[in-house]
Amino acid sequence: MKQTLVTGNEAAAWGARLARPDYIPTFPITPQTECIETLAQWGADGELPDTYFDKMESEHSVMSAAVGAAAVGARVFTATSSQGLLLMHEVLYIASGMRLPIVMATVSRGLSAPVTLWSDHNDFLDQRDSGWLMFHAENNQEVLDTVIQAYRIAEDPRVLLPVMVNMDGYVLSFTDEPINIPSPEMVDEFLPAYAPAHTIEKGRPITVGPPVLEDYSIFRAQNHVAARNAFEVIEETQDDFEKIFGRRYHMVDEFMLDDAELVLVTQGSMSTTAKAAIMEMRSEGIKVGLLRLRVIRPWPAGAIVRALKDAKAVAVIDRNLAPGKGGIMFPEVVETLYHLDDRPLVSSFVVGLGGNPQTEVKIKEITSKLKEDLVSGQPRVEWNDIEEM
Amino acid sequence: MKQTLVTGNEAAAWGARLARPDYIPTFPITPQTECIETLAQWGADGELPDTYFDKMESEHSVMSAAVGAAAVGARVFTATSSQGLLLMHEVLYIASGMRLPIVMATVSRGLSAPVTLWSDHNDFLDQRDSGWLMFHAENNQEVLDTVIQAYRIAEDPRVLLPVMVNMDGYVLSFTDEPINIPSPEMVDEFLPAYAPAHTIEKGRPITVGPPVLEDYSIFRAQNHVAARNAFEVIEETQDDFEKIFGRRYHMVDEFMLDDAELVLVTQGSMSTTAKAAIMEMRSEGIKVGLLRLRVIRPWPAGAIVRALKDAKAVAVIDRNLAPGKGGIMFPEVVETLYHLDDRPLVSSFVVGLGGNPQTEVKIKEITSKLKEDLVSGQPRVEWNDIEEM
Amino acid sequence: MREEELPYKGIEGIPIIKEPGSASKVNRGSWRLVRPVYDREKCTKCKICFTYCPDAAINWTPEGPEINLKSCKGCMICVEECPTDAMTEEKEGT
Amino acid sequence: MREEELPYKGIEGIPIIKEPGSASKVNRGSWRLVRPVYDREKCTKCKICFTYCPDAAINWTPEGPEINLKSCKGCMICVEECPTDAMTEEKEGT
Amino acid sequence: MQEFKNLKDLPEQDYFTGGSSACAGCGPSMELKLALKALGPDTLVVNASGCMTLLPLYPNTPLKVSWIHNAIENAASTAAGARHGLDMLGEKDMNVVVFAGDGATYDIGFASLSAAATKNERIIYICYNNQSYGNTGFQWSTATPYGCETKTTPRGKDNPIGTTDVHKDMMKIMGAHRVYAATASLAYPVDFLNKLVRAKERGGFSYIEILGTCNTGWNFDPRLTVKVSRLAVQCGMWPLYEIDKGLLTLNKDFQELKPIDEFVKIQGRYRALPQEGVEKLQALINEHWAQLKEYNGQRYV
Amino acid sequence: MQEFKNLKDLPEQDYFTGGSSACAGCGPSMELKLALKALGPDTLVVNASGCMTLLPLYPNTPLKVSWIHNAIENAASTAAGARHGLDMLGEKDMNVVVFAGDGATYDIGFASLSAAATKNERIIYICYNNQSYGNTGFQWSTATPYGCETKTTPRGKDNPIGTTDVHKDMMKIMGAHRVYAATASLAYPVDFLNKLVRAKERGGFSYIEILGTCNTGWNFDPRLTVKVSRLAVQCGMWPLYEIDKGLLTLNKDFQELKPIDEFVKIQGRYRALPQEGVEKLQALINEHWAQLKEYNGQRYV
Amino acid sequence: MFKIRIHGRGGQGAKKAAKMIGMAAFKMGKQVQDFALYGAERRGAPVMSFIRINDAPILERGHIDDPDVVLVLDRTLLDLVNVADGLNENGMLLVNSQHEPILDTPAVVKYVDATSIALDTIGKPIFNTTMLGALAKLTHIISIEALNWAIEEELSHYPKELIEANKAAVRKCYEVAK
Amino acid sequence: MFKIRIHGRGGQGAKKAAKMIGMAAFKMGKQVQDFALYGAERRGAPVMSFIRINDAPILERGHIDDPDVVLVLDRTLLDLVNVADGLNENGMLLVNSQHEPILDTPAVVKYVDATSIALDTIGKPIFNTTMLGALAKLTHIISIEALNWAIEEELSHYPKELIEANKAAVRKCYEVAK
Ligand SMILES: Cc1ncc(C[n+]2csc(CCOP(=O)(O)OP(=O)(O)O)c2C)c(N)n1
Ligand SMILES: Cc1ncc(C[n+]2csc(CCOP(=O)(O)OP(=O)(O)O)c2C)c(N)n1
Ligand code: SF4
Ligand code: SF4
Ligand code: SF4
Ligand code: SF4
Ligand code: SF4
Ligand code: SF4
Ligand SMILES: [Mg+2]
Ligand SMILES: [Mg+2]
Repeated sequence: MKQTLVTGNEAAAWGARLARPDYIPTFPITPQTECIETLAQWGADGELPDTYFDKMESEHSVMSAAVGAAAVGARVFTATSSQGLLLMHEVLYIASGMRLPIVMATVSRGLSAPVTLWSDHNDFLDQRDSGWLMFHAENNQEVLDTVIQAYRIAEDPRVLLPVMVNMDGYVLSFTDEPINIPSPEMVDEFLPAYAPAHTIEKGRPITVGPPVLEDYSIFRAQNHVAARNAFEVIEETQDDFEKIFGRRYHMVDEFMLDDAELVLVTQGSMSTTAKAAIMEMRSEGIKVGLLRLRVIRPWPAGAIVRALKDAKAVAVIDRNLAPGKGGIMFPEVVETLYHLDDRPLVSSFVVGLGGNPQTEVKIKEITSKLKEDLVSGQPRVEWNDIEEM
Repeated sequence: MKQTLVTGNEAAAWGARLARPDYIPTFPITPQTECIETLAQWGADGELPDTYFDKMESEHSVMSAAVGAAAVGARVFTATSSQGLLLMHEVLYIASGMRLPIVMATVSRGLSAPVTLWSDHNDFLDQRDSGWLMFHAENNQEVLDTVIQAYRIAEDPRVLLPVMVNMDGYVLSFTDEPINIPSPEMVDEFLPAYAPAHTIEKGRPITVGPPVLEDYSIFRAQNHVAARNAFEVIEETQDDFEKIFGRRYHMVDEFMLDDAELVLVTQGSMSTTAKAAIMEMRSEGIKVGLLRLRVIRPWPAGAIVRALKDAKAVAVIDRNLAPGKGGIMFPEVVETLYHLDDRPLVSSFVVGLGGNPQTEVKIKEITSKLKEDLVSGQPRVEWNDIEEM
Repeated sequence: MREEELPYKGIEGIPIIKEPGSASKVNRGSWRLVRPVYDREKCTKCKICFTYCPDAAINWTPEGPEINLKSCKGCMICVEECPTDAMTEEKEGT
Repeated sequence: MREEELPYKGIEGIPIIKEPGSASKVNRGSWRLVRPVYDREKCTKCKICFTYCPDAAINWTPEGPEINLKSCKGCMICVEECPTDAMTEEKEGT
Repeated sequence: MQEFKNLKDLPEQDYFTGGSSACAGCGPSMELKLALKALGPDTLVVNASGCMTLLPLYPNTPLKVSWIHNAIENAASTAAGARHGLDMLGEKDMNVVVFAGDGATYDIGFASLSAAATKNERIIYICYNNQSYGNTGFQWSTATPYGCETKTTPRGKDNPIGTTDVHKDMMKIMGAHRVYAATASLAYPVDFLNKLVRAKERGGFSYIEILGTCNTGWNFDPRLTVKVSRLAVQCGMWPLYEIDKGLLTLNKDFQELKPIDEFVKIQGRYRALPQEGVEKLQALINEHWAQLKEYNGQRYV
Repeated sequence: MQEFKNLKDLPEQDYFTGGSSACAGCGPSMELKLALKALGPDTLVVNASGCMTLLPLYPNTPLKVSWIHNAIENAASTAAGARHGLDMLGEKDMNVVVFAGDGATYDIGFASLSAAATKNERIIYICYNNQSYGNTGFQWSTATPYGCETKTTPRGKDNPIGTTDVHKDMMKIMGAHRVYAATASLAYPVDFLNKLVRAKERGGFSYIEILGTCNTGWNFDPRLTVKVSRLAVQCGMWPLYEIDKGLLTLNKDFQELKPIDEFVKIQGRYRALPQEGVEKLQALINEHWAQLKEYNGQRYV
Repeated sequence: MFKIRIHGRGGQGAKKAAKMIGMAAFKMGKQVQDFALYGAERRGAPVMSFIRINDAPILERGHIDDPDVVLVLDRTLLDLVNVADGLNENGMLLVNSQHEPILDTPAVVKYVDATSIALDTIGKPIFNTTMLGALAKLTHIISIEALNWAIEEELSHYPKELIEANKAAVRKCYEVAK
Repeated sequence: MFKIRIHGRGGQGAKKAAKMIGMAAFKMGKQVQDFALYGAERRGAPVMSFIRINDAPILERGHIDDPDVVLVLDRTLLDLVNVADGLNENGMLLVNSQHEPILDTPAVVKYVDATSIALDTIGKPIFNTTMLGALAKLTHIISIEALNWAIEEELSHYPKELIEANKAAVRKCYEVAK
């Protein structure tokens, strides 16, 4: 295991390299491009002997080619971001509907119009109906680890679904952090060679992607059941992962929740800052904790209920927006708590759109607003970054 | 006012014709195609003298051309469905981000893979983060009326957002129903000529769609505020509409809710069948009512709370699925009720994927299951169409 | 079915078709309003009908063409193209 | 800001730019490490520098070129292309 | 692989069965059947959404080769991915063949096609051109010829012609991509199959466009499918030629073309086309034919 | 509108100011500035995402004409919509001009471009070709020439050449669309502006491709932008020609081309290209040049 | 509510027939709904269309499983499709046929040779409209006048002679049906 | 936690410098984080990069508003950018300059002529690495050995001579800094 300073983009590239994919179709887009550039350089240097690195003419074609390759039985990796993710949107549903275990790193960036290059989570969360499994990493180590885990989970016969591994643009994608880069041998031990459920080969003709009539809802239900099977597979994967690498991840990441009255629900890299703020607030005697949503699909309702059931007030911090509605994760978290007898008050905080930085100060602000809400008994919807407009 | 037997597709075409758009870019897709064919025939017959009917090479280009035309100040109509809607997905965000009051009829059809031609609501609901206003019609009259209303709402200076008007494929799109086709004069009275907020013309150069840095979140917030302004505008629009046409629509459609203990929450054409079933069940003494979600964006939380606050149990009937999560509207409805002191039990029913018909029998089944839940105090998640698999 | 009861069907739950040519079992003869009738006497075994049948409803045998009426949709291309009138048209039903 | 307090800004809330050429106010001279210096004596008013300045930092006047140092990024194209050495290079700052 | 000499020489084995839900007398179905004779069992067909997508209908398929349907706009990139996947998995001998309609090819999928051709991916791309969006019920595509009526270019009081645009010259455009490009017709199956053989031998990307004679959309009696196809060639509406590295070969020459009227009058889609329309159509054909004759054997593009 | 005779004859008015965030010495910026001289104030520029998208940066813009940026893949269809919108609103005299990079044009937006050209929409499409995805930091596009290094075609132990593909022959492909197609260079501004004048006069769709000399991506001193551009023409790497209805006119002929080495050696993107690579590049250029010479004044496509 | 199901084959105009019934009933002041099953309307393929007719607004949607009347446009379908499905003893099955069809159904079975009438009257086998004459006569759910109006509306793009011929065929069929 | 902010211009390698500091500190067993602001790194445009160095894992993210040390790679920036922003009296400002910069800041101001050293030693104005010698000397947050290692790693794709020249320049700068 090698400790190195790498960016989130490089961490994703390392994850891919160690998984030895057969095929990597690519298209550049900020802030993801560095990931595929890293792979391209490795390819030119002969470091990816088992992989065909392909340059496509659009992200739509990237995902189309990924589907083509995965359908014949190849292990596939790709990466994209923002407009690119939206451009391939249609094909994402096809990849999952065909149950192809493609792994894709996504690097979150706000959506046009207007154009921004900075990060929020709208692009990633826009895919939450697509049938893909969705992981959101907090730091570069988790990016690499999750890419490797993603193949195990995706290719498990109980699952057979594509997986997205998200990292925040800039804050992770362009930030160097020291991480462990596992040895190829250890990864080979953890991640077996891909044994596809079906392949296209000589002598065994099959048809992939036919239209269906009455059976449509059955296939959709199977996509759903497969995604729910992932709960079990994700847990098992952690066991093996921990055995080999000594690290472990969870469906949700719980931080100082034990006696927490106030809980912040976060996603992605801002969780790190929030943890720092929480440690400080704890030292001031504030009983605050954090729940980070690591797995978005399948939706870990059980884990969330367990983590939040004793909280008095919860702040769902959404770095995203559904205009005309509000923060996207808010309804899902709230719904999950709905039938609790003693449910917490839940306030909604919309923050960090288009890269607005989430500092410790802002996290503390949110916490004290949540405390106010607890006192007043009135939940709020707060645009926490906007002070005047 | 002319009473005629028309399909949902023709009703949408009539709505468009009466709104006199400047530009209609099109691409065929089942079950929408009949709508644009109707417009094409009218064009060839000289019935659309003020309109340029355009044939594009993809839905992505349809929406791109719509943005181009709307950005210069033209009134634009188009229609699509399913894969076409997903293919233009990226550009939908751009249309709303640019605040262009385009009106689009969508004809719901299930998504690939596997391919189906039949209807469910996944395609339409997939757009719920896109910044568009979203209406879902129950019948052909409502389709026509809503298209006309959509222009009023979209073009209001308080709103300036694009609007989607959805109808269910087949069940509406291909079904003839008798509807009132308003006279052009009446529509002209209701719908003033379009006065765009900005145009592109000689002598007043402007830049549309520039990148932004810090101000990104402000523009996003404005998209949200504009969508919320639509509450007021929609209500006002109904007043005028009723004055001229004698009909009125609401944010949500309430049916036999007054003393209802059990409430079914539905969308689209199945609501009609559900109403029939409810009338029968009422005659058997069952206190059941229905809430139809007509406006999806902006999300009419207030109206929903008002309608459901006295219910004892609610069944959210989702004709859609987010695999790994469940019915899509369920969390939104539940969240809306969360802070009620005396909140109803809410069960989730996933039905009608890929066109599975929703008969009165099935609606009654759902109701009796809901009743069971009320008794047991245990909410359920039920795949109501699937009996064995 | 309650969600928790939905079974997982493994590969059977994936929308692929594993049996090549299974559609040959489908009775498309039901679409036919007219049927081709073969007259071995007149046939020169030129293979024209075999080549042009769009539904592969004509098999080639050492004895010449063999019409599979389950697949034949009655397009009458074989009748139209047969140079020797060895294929002729007949109405289905009455 | 609480959601209910968010104001509606009308057309100001739409991402368009209504002032043409407003970027001319931006000081891109700050990017410059070297600057062009003009010598009227040597100038033949051939318009080459004017044509080729990628940032329109050279205005044309009846007296010849006029460099706008606010827009000039110091690319030195004008210096390179001037046929008479009427444009020369000088280091910015020290 | 040897080229075929005549009809009797064509492989007897079919990798296509009956039982599909395509229309009776469907040209494109026949074309796929024929193509698979030349391509053989070790073939993966990549289909773009269109009429042919309904050949397999779960749980049945008329295909005895492998098949992937992804979407309408991405057959070429799906095929490229499949090609590289197969190559990496050691299945280099499998043919990867696109079978896509004109709408998928000329219009919505053209960026994907052009990129695969530019990169010279080892794919045979067959466009069955029924001159319309057939599956959605016969709407205009950029392959629709002048003067015919479609659902989105109907005749009407203000437009007696129907389609007033001239169709895209796809062969020239693909020829400009430096690949092997050829036209074919179901009425000339030996020529068609030999072009497939050539494409396969040649390696790299090839583009073969076959007139997808469609009795339903064009509105004629299905029995005439072969006749209409042959007439298209004989009238010069669908000349048979190939372009390789820019060089043109006219595969089927005629001293004199049949008048387009013969082709037009037997199809409903041209019904009520006024005389001036027929003349313009004839002029367009003459011009194209003259160019092909002039450049036969020479650099064409 | 009259054609221009020489540099002094060019309009003095600019519709482009300084203050953008483009690199110092940026070729495409200069090209837009020049184009607007010919096009004048009543112009709508439709931009595809790329380097030029950052010219306006809210709340400032260097443009004195109207501008729409939609996305990367849809400039042509956005322009088509804008064109029809303007026409319907009575603004028929506005020019609608696309200004898009090579990635947007050759690759991701090519279906949209091809359709607009096929339909002969009244648009002038200018592709500024910097031979890469510039804005994302110089990755390969199908316009990237053989032998140069990009971030996705880097040199390395297994690949000393960098870009091994030959770029797409876009001019030939657009010529096959029956539109007016021309190349241009910033080093020949009179030629460039006259082509715009011709395009405008001609009506319908025109395609003008200008070498988007990019000191940042190509890695040379920005002062050399004009020199490098001129050298590209003189070496035959970027010949100036036009195709109208298939007819070729070579606008700038040379008795002898300068060796490509002169072009190669002053740019970092060719650094470390082995001699064999330079030779192959020279051969490719020679072949293309010979074809242009041969067909000058004749039907080319 | 009165429910009609039509069985035909792709290309025989089952959809058009449903629309005309709907229009005629609508003209008579009824609430109506009509639609066809899409998806497999290839020429020759068995297809269905549906009409609901009511005094009050129609709240039912979708397929009709319990029709009052079934119209069969092509008698060869009788061997392929269970056309009588869902019909009870109050129902009626009306078949386009030259001779009496023998069917296992509690419903009344009627037949009319609409093809011959159409060929005689219109000169083309336009039996989908023709048959509606028999429907009018045997059910009274639509009147012949309303039917004529529906034909005029629906065929308004066609030559006057064709419209008149259709009307004549419908009348003829009305007369012979029993 | 020790925080460093670097001011430079697009093309001067502020990002690379940050990475090298990070690597050196990392080599010394520290937790580190480094990143550059993207978006406007056109040649000549003012840019920034950032390094955090700590013993414990670093939980802070984003811009550094309260640096301990600010490095200025190009003294012409002093007139354009408030490079001293957020520096307090414990902080240090280190400028690449031939003469002492006069700045309104409570922090200690140091300067070193890294450009000349680089030109002398490497033959090219590679002052971004060169300057790190001064940083090592004046802060001790990174050692010269760790720095050498970082240079070797980061420049491993370049010729050996270049690496050695860089190391020499760093050492020279280390020696002259005070
Ligand atoms: C993105 C998208 N848009 C539209 C459709 C609808 N659609 C399905 S098939 C088809 C027609 C395709 O035409 P063509 O490629 O010529 O094939 P044909 O149907 O003629 O066989 C269309 C438009 C679709 N499936 N996907
Ligand atoms: C759908 C989508 N994919 C990727 C991008 C990222 N992107 C922005 S600009 C650009 C490069 C465009 O290259 P080109 O058209 O040649 O213009 P240049 O940047 O060279 O000026 C890319 C890939 C995007 N904006 N949208
Ligand atoms: S076409 Fe006629 S002659 Fe030829 S093989 Fe067939 S039946 Fe025999
Ligand atoms: S009628 Fe048509 S389908 Fe039947 S055998 Fe002949 S050619 Fe084949
Ligand atoms: S290029 Fe030189 S000579 Fe010509 S106008 Fe400019 S400064 Fe004068
Ligand atoms: S140096 Fe460059 S930007 Fe400055 S005036 Fe000269 S050409 Fe223009
Ligand atoms: S519509 Fe035409 S192409 Fe499509 S299946 Fe029918 S005959 Fe074949
Ligand atoms: S990278 Fe090249 S094209 Fe882009 S702004 Fe800089 S010089 Fe211009
Ligand atoms: Mg077609
Ligand atoms: Mg470019």
